[in-house]
Amino acid sequence: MLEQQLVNGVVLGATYALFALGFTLMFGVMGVINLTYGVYFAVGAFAALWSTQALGLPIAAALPLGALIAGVIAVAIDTLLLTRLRKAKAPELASLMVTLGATLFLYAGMAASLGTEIRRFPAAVFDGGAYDLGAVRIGTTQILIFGAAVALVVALMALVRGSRLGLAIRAVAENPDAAALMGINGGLMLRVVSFLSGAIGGAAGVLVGLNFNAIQPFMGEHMMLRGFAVIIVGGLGDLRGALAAGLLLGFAEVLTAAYVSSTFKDLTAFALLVATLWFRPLGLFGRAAAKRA
Amino acid sequence: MRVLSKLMLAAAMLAGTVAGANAQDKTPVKLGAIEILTGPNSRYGIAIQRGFDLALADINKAGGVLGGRPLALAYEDSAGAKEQALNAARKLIGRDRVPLILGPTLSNEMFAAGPVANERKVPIVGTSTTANGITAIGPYVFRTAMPEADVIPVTLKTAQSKFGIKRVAVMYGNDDAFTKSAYDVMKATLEKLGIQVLTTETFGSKDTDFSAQLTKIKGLNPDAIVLSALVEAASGIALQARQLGIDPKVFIIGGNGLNSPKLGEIAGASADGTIVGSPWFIGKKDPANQAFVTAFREKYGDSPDQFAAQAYDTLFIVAKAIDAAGAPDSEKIKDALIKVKHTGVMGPFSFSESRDPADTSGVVVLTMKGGKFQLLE
Amino acid sequence: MWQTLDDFYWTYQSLIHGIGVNGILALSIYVVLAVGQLSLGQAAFMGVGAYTGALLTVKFGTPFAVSMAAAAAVPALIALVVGGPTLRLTGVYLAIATIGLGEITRIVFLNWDYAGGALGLSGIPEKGGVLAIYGTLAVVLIALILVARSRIGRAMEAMREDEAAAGVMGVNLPRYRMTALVVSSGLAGIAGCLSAHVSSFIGPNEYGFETAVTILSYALLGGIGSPVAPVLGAAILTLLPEVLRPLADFRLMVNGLIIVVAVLFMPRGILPWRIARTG
Amino acid sequence: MSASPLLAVEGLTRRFQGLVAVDSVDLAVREGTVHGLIGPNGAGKTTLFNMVSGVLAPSAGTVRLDGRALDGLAPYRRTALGLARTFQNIRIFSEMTVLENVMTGLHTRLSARLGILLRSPGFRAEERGAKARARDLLAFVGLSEAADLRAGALPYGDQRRLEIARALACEPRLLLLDEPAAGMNPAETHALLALLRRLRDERGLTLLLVEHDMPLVMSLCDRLTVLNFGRRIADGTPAEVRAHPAVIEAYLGAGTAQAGTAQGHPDAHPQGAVS
Repeated sequence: MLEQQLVNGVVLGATYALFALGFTLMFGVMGVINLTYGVYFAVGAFAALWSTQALGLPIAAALPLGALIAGVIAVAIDTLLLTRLRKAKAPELASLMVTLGATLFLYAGMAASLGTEIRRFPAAVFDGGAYDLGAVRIGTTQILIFGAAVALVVALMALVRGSRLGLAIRAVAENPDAAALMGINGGLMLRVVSFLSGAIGGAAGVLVGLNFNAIQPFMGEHMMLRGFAVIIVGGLGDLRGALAAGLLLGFAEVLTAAYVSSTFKDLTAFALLVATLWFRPLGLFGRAAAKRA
Repeated sequence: MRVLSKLMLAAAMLAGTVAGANAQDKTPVKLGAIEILTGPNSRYGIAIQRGFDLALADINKAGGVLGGRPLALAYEDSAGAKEQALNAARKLIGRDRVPLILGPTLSNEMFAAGPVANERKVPIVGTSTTANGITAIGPYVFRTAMPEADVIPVTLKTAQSKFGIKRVAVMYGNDDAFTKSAYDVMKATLEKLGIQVLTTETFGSKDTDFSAQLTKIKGLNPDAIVLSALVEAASGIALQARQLGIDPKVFIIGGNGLNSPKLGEIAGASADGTIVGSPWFIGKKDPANQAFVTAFREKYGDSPDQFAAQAYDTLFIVAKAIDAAGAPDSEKIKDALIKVKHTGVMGPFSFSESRDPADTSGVVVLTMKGGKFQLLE
Repeated sequence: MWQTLDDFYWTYQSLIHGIGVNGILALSIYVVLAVGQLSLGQAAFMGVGAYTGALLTVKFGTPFAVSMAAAAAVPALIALVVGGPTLRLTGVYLAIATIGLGEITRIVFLNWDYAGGALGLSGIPEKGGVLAIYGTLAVVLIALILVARSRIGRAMEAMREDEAAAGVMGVNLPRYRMTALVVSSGLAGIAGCLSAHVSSFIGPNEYGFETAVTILSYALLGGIGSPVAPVLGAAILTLLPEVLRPLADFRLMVNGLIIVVAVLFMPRGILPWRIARTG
Repeated sequence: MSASPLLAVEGLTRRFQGLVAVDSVDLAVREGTVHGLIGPNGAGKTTLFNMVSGVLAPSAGTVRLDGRALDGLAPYRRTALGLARTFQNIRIFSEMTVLENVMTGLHTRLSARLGILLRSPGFRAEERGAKARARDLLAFVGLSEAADLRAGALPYGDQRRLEIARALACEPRLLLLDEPAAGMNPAETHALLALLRRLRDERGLTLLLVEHDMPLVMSLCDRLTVLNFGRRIADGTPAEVRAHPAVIEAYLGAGTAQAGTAQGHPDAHPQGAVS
């Protein structure tokens, strides 16, 4: 049973990591906690659902399409809401609040137009088979989620650390004014990052929707609370930290439910969050650059 | 002769005035209804609204109430928030002066709005409030919703006698008043029936991952899983249970939250074998029910659920009480309600002393086959 | 005539209570925002106050004044303990820490059977009422106005505008931050206690993240130039759902839109008038 | 002049992620003098200021004010001990009035607590006194007329003077000025020069200033310290420093090789980074 619980933990952790990845990237570069992130999660899932139902696309096409649409919407929202505040060098709280308002608006809009009933991908879209390995049972969607999380972290790390684009993004993250002096198009970089984060959020929504069969407009709202815990535990802006913290949280939740009590499962995330803020406020790897008094 | 004719004339005139009064007074009798019409829980409120509206059309087609006055409903949206339910109740009573209120949708909202209606001696009739203690708020608080305490024992007894279950695992959503209060009933009933509870697991109503709890349950080899959940979580649990390799013979015994066609739509074959108790079943063969289902589908292009059915019956019950009261007067309606007997789409109905449904003979036990509920044979 | 007035008052009683209670909540978030910090834990503090007060009244029959005092003290104490590490934190860290605190509080109430668990606590006797609510609001409002017009008010505004510069001016930043959080949680607790005693029922899910956001939007809409502004914001946002009833589903969208527009185009709120900072 | 310096900086060092912004700098400012700190962009002058005023913690080294070590003291404690500063990019409280800005500087000198809520005579007397002192300071810097204007609405040069008045309200013994003449036109610079002289001569204040305006520095300062790439490269009277070969080298070289943006602004951007 322990082996099965460990598998459960890995898969749950991978969904958290996947979700938190875009969230932490967005924060790392923009310096803004963008609450609309939860919306992209649902947008991705709904877009993919629509494309499988209305266009009859296979999941291999619906997944990137969902990510693409979520990414584009993320860019649009960022441009619409935050450009103005960035230009005015408004305090970070103003950005937080404006994304808060936008989130309420978007959730309500989605609920009004799409309804609040849960939906799932047509069973034919993805063969949710499972493999038995001894006492352990692993579903194909679970393998997909774990693989996607690892692949995305590796790809993002390679992009951020090892490419010219990544260098420019990091420069903008460190100091937008200095980056502008060096001839980097800061606005473009921010749009690139918005797109990437939105697309990751959207892809996470598709995969989580596929695995848990619970697509509805508010699906990101619940995830955001876990997302906060993961990005703090991992260190704000730390991609590798988000992966590690996501997995840690997944394991912690599953093992708590399995061996302590499922009543405390929901408490785990926030206990980890508070413990991190007490003892390792810069996150697991302690490298996040952040303003502290 | 003249005397006689005079008398006859007088009688005719008298009759005329009486009849005339009835014929002329066509002012609608307006009742209030507080339901969740917007927000995440609006699907409940909207189902109820459709049930009411269908009944309203039927009642008014048949001549309304009080000898020809049409019945009307003033809807107020609570959006699922108790403050708004409270404001709506005050508005309906204080400004619109309705003699009776239908709703609100959720038990929590009733706990806020009920005391206000009771204070003003306006009867308030919940059609979907199943939690314990609703009618204990006061003598003006009624409900037509079958409380879980009446339905769940029937379900569990049937499961025991039909399938001989001895050892079960229990799962319930612990952050929701509805699923928690159903769990309380389950726990008490299981104890009474002598069924062994191997483990009790909880989850949050918005959770999507139940693998940890289900893996634990799988290791304990129960005969069945007793589950109190809303349909979203229930669908996820059914799917993941099968995904984790829990034997399909280990079926789910659900509370009222699982009693929704949505369960089959989402969980498909994984939910097969699930049994639930219900105050109503869409496939009941009696003509009244068949007519209701057909009319509902015609009007809304969608199948009714139990909430719509309960709302449909409730409006007829209330209309009968108004007729019996003889006037749209709160006090008289309250006294009449307790005596109403009605046989509707849910079966025979009357109120108990405590203003709860008295008759549980309408409770049916359903089982899911091929993603659809049918009567358990 | 009196009957009509009386009926009018009765009809809108909950709304009148709501405006007062939300006004106090708006002041509680104002105190934090005024020193340039953000708390999303006000709902949790409100919940702790509501439960503390209601439990004392229901289970121990304590006088209302005692319930109120405890409802202020317990959240303030929690803020003091939790504030220890979190107040070394500022900005987004504090905001996220308070979200975590809020969730922990919710989960504790959900699983605390003595306090009714998920079913909540019903049958809370009606106490205090409109007099206590508006009395408290008036006292708190006047106190905050007086504070604003003093060296403390100047220090608070200085912190909000430029924390480092305020520190260099000799403002003890950690202490001001801590005091602001403690006072604000006490106020939220009082508001929770007052509202519990006029609504007869409280449940653990009423004090979640959404409520915290709603409380924040009061101050956002009103502005924080003076303590009067957030109270006005609270009044508007409390009335809004009633006024917008005909908009049905779009109501929530309008709510969100108002926040966006307020922040983008009215960064100082709808009442930009600022209070003088001299006594 | 007293024997021991008012401000003594010993071996002060600050590293930012492997980059040394200030490298074991020694500095001594004598009471009653104007001490200049100069050097090319990115030499570490502002970082040094931030460490002296307590806004930034040093990686190594000590700061002493009148012999007392300030290590680990928060900015507000240093203010109480007699340290005040202005900022490179003006940081007045722009939403407040000019008078309120100066009164904020008086914070540590006021003590009203409960009296605030009771509006006690003691509190009102204290506020009156504070207002009077603030007006005096505004008169001193020549901003009397502007007392009730919104500070953010002042012209640039006046904002600089307001910042100085606000710092003076802290009643410092040592005033740190970070590029006070930056962005000023010649007339404004001239007035500033006169003001700073009066601070020293009339008020006996000790000044440590970072400045790029060489004529101003040369005519005002009693002593100069030169930093380049975080190290002290020269120290002495203006005449001595002007002739120092390393200084000439640094200033000529600075034109071609920008030290870039490596300088760590603690106040630049409150955001994180991706890694």
